[in-house]
Amino acid sequence: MAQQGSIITDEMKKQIGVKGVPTVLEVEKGLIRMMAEALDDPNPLWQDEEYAEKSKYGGIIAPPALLCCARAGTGRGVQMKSPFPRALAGGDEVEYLKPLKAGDVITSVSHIAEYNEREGKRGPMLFTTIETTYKNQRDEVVAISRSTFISY
Amino acid sequence: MTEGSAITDELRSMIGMATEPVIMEVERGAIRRYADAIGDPNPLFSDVEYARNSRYGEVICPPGFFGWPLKRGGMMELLGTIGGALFRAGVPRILDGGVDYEFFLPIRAGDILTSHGKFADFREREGRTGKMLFITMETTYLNQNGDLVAKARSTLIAL
Amino acid sequence: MAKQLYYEDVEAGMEVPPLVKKPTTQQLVKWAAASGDFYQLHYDKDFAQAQGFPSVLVHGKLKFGLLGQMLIDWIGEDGVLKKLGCSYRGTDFPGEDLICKGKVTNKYVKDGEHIVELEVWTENPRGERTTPGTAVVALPSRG
Amino acid sequence: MAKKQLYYEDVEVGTEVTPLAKVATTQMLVKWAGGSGDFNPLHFEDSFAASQGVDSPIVHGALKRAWLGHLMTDWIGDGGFLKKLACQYRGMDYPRKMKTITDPQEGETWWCRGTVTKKYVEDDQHIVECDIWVENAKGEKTTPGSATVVLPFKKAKS
Repeated sequence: MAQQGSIITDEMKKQIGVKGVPTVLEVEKGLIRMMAEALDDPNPLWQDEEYAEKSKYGGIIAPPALLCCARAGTGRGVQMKSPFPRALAGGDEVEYLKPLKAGDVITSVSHIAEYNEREGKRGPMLFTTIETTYKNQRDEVVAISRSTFISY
Repeated sequence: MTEGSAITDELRSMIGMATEPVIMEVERGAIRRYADAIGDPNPLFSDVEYARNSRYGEVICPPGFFGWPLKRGGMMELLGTIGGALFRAGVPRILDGGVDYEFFLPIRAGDILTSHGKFADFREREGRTGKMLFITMETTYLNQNGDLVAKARSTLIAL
Repeated sequence: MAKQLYYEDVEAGMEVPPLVKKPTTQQLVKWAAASGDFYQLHYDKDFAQAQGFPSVLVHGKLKFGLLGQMLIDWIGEDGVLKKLGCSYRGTDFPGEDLICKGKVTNKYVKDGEHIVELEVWTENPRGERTTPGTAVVALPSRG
Repeated sequence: MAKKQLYYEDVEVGTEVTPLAKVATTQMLVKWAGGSGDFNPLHFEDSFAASQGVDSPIVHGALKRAWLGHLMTDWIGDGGFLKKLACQYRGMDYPRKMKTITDPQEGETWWCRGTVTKKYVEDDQHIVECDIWVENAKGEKTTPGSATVVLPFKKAKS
């Protein structure tokens, strides 16, 4: 839909689907604890080893928020271009396919999935959607996230 | 003990009071975050490949980092117990006065440390703004082999 | 942990027990540390004011995380969170109540899984939905 | 990072430890909170800092101590060993505010410095002692301290 005056340039379109640099994250217990503390979430599955060992997971797992953040490499290395100076996080959507366990090593790769433009109250806005795939050390996809950034 | 001394009998009875042992796991990610926070790009702290080929064979901790405790507790908890006594002694505000570390062995990622802390000493001094109490705390760190890796003597100033 | 929720316990229109939070500036700093998002808008008041905000803002992804906490508390350990998505529509400030809410919109069995769909959102003290979204969970069945 | 090894023979009493420049920003303080686990709001919340009688959030003493650790480990190289590090928190320092997402505003730069005070051999170890400190832009030593290191010895190699 690149009509006359579209803010989505050919150069920007070329970036669709281009994979960013893979990011490796060791899912350590300390990081899980820090995240649980940041959420103020006392769920024993995040922190209590004895409890978690007896659960169906057989050990500590991570809260869902651990995927889909800068720490997990979401959006890393993607060439996001916009003609506008201001940017905001628009939203996130994550599909969870496997539990994320302490000790897992996650490799994430991001790419631009799509652009959308819209006329907002304060002028034109660009929506950029970045998709990130997270795989564990067994090459299983544990999650896929779609994050939208708004620039205006 | 002179009249009005900041070292009350209650405080005096706390000399030697020790923490429960605190277990600390030394994880690579925590070392990396710590080094990043100092702005120290030394590859011994962050580059696993580089560290493997160094004489340490594994990523090591920057001085003063001992990993993260598995459970809350330790010196912060011990300080909590002394808070009331300091208040009653008329010196409720606590400032960090400094620390003195001795290092005996490198701490590697994967180590499990146990720390033991205690109140070693209270000293009193008259400062510009009134009574000052110097609290010395001693902490020792042992690794999973039972070897002493480090000792810390920290000073808190209560006023 | 709370008791286990089953597919049969749930009907469309049912509400998820709300999770009431009041993030502090300290919690935002902890979130920055955990998530690796060190954008100054979330802890440097002068920076936030230069950007036209009255004070520092709660991270959008922290609100995402809190919606996740609400759902996981609700579905129990035998439930599975399959999908969570939300939009960051409004701003939330530390020191204010942030209420996570949810409502069941649909339930069905697909490929042997007992699926429940929900509408989820966070609400500020003015009753505004600042983070609307949707979620999909799978629950165990008594059947 | 290319690393050059420092040897015991390279050092004399009075030798300067290679200085290290540091800039504390509000962002570095938040990273430090996460790295160290010290989430005292004194270091990031204006109103809390004001209630504690300091004008605005202050740099963690422990961060300045860690800077001194960085100073020493850079100087002694991979072959050296830091045996002792001590410092006192004497003066308060205030971080630079941020101008953009990545750039701090203009302002203060801190220097970590040191000089060798003693060298000797003890139990076959080649030991060097130093006075070390963090200095603010006014030249005040807000965090004075000392360090003891073991350095490798060139002759031992041949």
